[in-house]
Amino acid sequence: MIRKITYTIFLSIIVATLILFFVAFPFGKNKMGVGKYYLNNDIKQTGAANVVTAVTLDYRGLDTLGEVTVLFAAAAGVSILFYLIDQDKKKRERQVYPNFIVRVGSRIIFPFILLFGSYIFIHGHLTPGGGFQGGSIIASGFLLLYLAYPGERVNRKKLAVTEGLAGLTFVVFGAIGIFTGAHSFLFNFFPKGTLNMLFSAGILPILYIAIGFKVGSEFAGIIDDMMCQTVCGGEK
Amino acid sequence: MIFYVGAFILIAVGLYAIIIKKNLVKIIIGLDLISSGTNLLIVSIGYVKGGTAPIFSHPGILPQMMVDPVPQALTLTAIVIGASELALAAAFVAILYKHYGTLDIRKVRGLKW
Amino acid sequence: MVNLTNPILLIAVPLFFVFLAAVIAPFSKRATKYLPPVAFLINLIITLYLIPQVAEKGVIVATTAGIKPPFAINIAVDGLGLSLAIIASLLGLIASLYNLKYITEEPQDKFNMLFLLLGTGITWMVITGDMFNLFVAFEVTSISAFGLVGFLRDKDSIEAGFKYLVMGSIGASLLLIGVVMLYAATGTLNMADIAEKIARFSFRQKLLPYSFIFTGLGIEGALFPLNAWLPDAHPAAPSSVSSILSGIMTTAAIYAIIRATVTVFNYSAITPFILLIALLTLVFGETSAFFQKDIKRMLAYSTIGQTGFFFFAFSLGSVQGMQGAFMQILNHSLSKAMLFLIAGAMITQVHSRNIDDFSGIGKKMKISSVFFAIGAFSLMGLPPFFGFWSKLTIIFATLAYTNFYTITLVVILLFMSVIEGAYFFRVMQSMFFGKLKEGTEIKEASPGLVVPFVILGIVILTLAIYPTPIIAVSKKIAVQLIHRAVYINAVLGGL
Amino acid sequence: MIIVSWILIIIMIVLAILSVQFKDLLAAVVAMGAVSLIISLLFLLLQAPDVAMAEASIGAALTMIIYIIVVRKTERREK
Amino acid sequence: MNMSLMVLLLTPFTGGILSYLGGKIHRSVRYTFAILFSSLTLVELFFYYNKPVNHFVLGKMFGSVMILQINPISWLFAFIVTTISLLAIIFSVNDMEGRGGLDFYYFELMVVEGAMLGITLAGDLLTFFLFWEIMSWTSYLLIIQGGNKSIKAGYKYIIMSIIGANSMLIAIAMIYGKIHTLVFRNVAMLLAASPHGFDIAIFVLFAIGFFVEAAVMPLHTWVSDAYSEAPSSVSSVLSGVLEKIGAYGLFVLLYALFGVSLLGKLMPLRFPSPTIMYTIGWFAGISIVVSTFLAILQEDAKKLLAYSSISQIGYVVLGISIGTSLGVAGGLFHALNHAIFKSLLFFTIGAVIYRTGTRNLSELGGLIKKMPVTFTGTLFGIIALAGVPPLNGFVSKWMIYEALLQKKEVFLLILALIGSTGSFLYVYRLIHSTFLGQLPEKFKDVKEVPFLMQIPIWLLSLGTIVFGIWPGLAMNVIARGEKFFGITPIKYNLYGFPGGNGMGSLKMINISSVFIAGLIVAYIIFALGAKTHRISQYDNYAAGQVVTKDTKYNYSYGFYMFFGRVVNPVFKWSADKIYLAWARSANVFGDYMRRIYTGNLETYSSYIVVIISLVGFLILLGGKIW
Repeated sequence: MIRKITYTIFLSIIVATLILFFVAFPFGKNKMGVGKYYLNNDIKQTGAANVVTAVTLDYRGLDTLGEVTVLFAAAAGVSILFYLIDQDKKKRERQVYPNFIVRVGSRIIFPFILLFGSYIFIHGHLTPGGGFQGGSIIASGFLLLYLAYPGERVNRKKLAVTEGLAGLTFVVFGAIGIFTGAHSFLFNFFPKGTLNMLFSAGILPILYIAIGFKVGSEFAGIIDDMMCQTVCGGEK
Repeated sequence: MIFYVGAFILIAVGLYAIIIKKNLVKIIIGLDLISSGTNLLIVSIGYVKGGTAPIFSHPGILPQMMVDPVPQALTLTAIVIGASELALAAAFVAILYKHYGTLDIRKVRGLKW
Repeated sequence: MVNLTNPILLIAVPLFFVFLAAVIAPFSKRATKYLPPVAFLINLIITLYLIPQVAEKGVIVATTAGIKPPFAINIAVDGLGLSLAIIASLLGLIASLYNLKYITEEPQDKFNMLFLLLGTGITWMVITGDMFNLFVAFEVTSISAFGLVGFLRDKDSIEAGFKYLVMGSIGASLLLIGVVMLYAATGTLNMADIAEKIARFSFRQKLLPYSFIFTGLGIEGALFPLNAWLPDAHPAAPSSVSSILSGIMTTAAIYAIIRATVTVFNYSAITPFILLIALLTLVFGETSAFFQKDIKRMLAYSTIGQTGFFFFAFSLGSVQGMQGAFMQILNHSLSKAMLFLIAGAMITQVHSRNIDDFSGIGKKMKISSVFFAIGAFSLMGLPPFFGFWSKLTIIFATLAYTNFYTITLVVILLFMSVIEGAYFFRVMQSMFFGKLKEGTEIKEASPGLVVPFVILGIVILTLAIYPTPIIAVSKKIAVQLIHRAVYINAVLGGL
Repeated sequence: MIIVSWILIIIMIVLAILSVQFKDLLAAVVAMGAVSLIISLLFLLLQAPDVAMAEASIGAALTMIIYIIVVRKTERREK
Repeated sequence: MNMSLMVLLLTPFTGGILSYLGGKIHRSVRYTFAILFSSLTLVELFFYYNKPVNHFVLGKMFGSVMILQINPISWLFAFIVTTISLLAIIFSVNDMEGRGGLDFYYFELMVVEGAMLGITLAGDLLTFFLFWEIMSWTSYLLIIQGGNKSIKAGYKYIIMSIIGANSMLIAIAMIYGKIHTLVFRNVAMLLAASPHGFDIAIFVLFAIGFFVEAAVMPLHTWVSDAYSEAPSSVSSVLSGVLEKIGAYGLFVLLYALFGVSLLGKLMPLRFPSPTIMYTIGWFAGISIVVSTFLAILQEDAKKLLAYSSISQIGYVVLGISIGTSLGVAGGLFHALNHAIFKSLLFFTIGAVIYRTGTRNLSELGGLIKKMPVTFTGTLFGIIALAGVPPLNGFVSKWMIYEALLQKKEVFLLILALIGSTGSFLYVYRLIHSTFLGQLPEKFKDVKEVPFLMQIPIWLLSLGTIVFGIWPGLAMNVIARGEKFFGITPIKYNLYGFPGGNGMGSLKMINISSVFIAGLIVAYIIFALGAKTHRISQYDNYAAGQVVTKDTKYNYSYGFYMFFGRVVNPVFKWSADKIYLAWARSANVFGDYMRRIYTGNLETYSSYIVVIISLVGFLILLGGKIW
């Protein structure tokens, strides 16, 4: 009991100091430094309507590359941990067969979910949304399939290949930036096109599509590992 | 100002959960609370009173009226990093349960000194 | 093609190989085994290419997205960063060669990918010039380290992995909060830009973001109260992984702290507080290493001790202190990585990690025990080896102004190095002069394991025989680091 | 805008404390999902649609799934 | 010409490496190389007989230049180092025959020789410390060659010598902190100019390091185990040379760094010589007396010799600390003599052990008939050790007594006299129980040692005679050395000392001629006297009672039991017990420290929160603190 009280006191001190720090930077005040630069010449430099996409992919593209590798590492880590974990077949889960409506309904809805997800990451640079959001929607589409058909498994070979190819496109497009024009990684060498048109903002849509596939396949991979009640090793 | 306070309290509750709670799942929930709190903090730093979303959906929108896009870009990355960290933590908990047969952190003390 | 040596390639090339491994993995698991060595070799070549440029220009700046630094992420490679990148790729190359024979457990393709990611993450952390990018690189390194620590999936490594994960992710969140507070205060994320803009804040206002960043990185950098996960995590990982973890990963986190303290915050006034933490790390690390029965756990504790040692040297604040810290970093990462590889080779023969089972193997495993002795002597700081010069510089730096405190500090330092000598000696004594247990046929480890650490041994010996150029280089690096203006102008110069 | 945000934040804090205190792990997980949902709403208030979508789809959907799978593989009740 | 100092220094190291590689080819190649190279160093040394070279730059490290130099005193100690190691290598050729790992053994022996040479040639503190550390490590490796009990002894030695080396390191760092260069001359200037407390601190720190090596009383505990457990050729190198390096260090400290005039300034209280020198004198005096008493009570031959070398080195330190030119010359000359007769004794006892396999005095006896050469060697050794006129021990002890008398330090003189009379006792004990008395059954077929082991014994006995009768040979080196270091050189001639200014004259030639004449007269009386016929030893002991061959009639166990009963109560507390107690408490402290890693996650994560809240608390109070 004393532990709880002491730690609540410590935590309240931390919260108090944090608030004290942020008093100097009030909530609504315009604290933009670098942000103003991005807002003013986003259209000129990247041609993307959605400034957030421009910042995530173009100005701070390396962060997103790092972020994608983090997700890749997490997927690899999870598949390591779940490798041969449920090898003992005798402990098979009692198979829960969802009723008829879920099985039929999921077969109908799944393509629409894929369509909606791909819409989001294709239009990443125009409307809010992008690779991450579209990819996770696709992953939840796969999830629906797991609920409907608990026995079947996603073909992990194809998932791994899409994952790898998407990552490769991202890195290759970035590396091309080094050899052309301004000798810097992720340089936007494609034509910018006109604002709010689908083929605008240079390589951003291509990168976001790659990220969309990658995030989608990775989260699907993670869920597949997690959900696998039956044999997990072997053919992966 | 309430956004900041809310974010800090979320972080504090997350830390509290990790330190006090004995159950492994509660510890992961604590982790998740800390990363959600941080995400809320990051975005609320970028808010400008009366600003609009930073998207040039139609020509009439002026850059001066927009909210700061940079924190939103950072939060995008932070959310996905938090989610992947969490997935790995969940995998560890599942395996720990398989080895130790319990979710109580006090029993998971094979290594010391 | 001048842009072939663009420092960005240090990140792009290994990532290319990682994703290539992901594509190849479903088809042939064996092929992924050979990708990490190739990637680390290319990295090593690139870093060696960069040396003349850094030597003459001081700091190389490479931009991303073709936009000048403060408005885009940039890579800033200075002397210290480049040498840590060289060490990281060298150790990565040697450990991945070691892996070819050493890793037999099943999901090898995933292991190779994560191993390569670990190496990339460390190189990334060491050369990036942007605070948020440092957080992302820190995250890449930690996540792949969590996965690798739990790779063996037995009772100990899972528990160690989980504790490491919880501590690591709390650290990452604290680092993120710190970076965001810096963003709220200064509006930018570029290190040099923050350094300029944060100068106008008072010491007290700068303290909170600094303490968040310091604690966040300190957890990974094995500082005193925050390093409780390390003695469990490093032994539980496979030996090649723990050689990278101990060798260069904690050093990369300490590098980030040094970068934050010196370049970003310009905090010379904070050093007495850091001095205390570094001293406690040294004391706790060395004394607890003295009582270990498990050889890898002993090496892990000695990593804590050594990290405390060179962090102490840095926190002296003087140029000579930083020079001593750099030389100690160099010495520690090379010899500690070699010691872990040798311990791994010995464990494969002796099938146990208990030091008493190692008695008498000096006669059977001649090469590995001789190189173990070399590594241990160099770590302890015996005269002919490089460790002696680094320890000497650090002691000279501490006693730059002799008063009562510095003498007690030096006495503690020396007493700790005596303890370190004692426990390494105990192992070597039982190894060389102990009686061999009957019935255990031990023969030298297979060449696949022996060749890598022999290469490391040769590097250490060349350092021992001819240390003067390295000492001169470390002096230049220390001067360049302490005078932070060089870094800031180089990055923002092109404004 | 102010009143809505006050209410949402207070609900969020209450839900967070509840999710830590619940004995039944599934209830705690659901409370955690609700917290992420409210955070995604708050992002909307803060004029950040991208992040709201990301938080909703990743934070609320996928993290919840992972939690539920973990609770299903381990125990339901705490202690 | 100045390149050859480097060549001189490198020959032992190259010799070591070559003998190690040679050993891989064939056994004999190994020690031929070793002997060849160590004799080469000896020959090279003679090039520098009286040509002091004082500036050969080795390299530039940390801004201070590393210099090799040679002055007469360092030439003297280099001479001791090379001769004794050469003889030790020759001796160990068949002494170490049985043991394995011999390549490494010869390598270490050569490296130790090289390191000690490096110390004597060092011109600045950095090279001095570098070779000092190498020496202590390689001698540790040499000690533990002697089997598993020697590992514990070696462990104790290395811990104590590290502590000594570290205290020296602190002193060097403090000096470097002040003037950023470590060459002896500038250091001496610094010490002359720096405040009082700084000098004392530097002096004490250096003294700790040298006392450990020179085995002066409080820090001597490692000596008895290390010398007795190590193989005999190693213990002769250790006692013959390692201790002298400690004494050389003390000499350098007192006369090169501080200089007599400066020491006078330090604490010119009412004592005759400066207080620091006086205290060292007393340390030396105590270690002479106590270790002589301990030596008397020993049962094990090598332990006896080990304690006797502690007391003899006490004489050397006493001589150096007197401060007058005669005293310093006496101390240095005694260092040379002690090196000669102590390694002679270790070689002869080593020969006895080589043949009989035991070093327990009570089991030995009557070897005079079986090993005549070793007997004569031991005879010369013990006569020199006890300080009997014709041999070299007498001259140096005489000089030390004379100097003490001149300085009118009566109590130190009394301690020295007790020490030398005590050495009579244990020296007689040594020769009596090994060579005289009844030959036990199991040593019936003991033969003399092979010729190669006899060479060192012959050479060293010759050395005792030569330096005994013609002390002038060593004196001119020592006198030039004293002039080099600014002490007024003593007046000497080939056979001893001319009289003058209150000092008796000493002409060794007439004393030894008188001694020899006496011998001849005694022999004549013995030969011409009544017809003597050989009586077997059994008759005169058993007085006609029928005694079988294997009854043992001369018991040498507890030879000085009566003396022991008097002295033993004093030795209840010994420095060793104190050190062990400290070691144990360090263990407990360390064991307590590691309890912090408790292994449960909450405490780990709570540390994080505690740190952040601590900082937060500081900030909240911030207004007041800053």
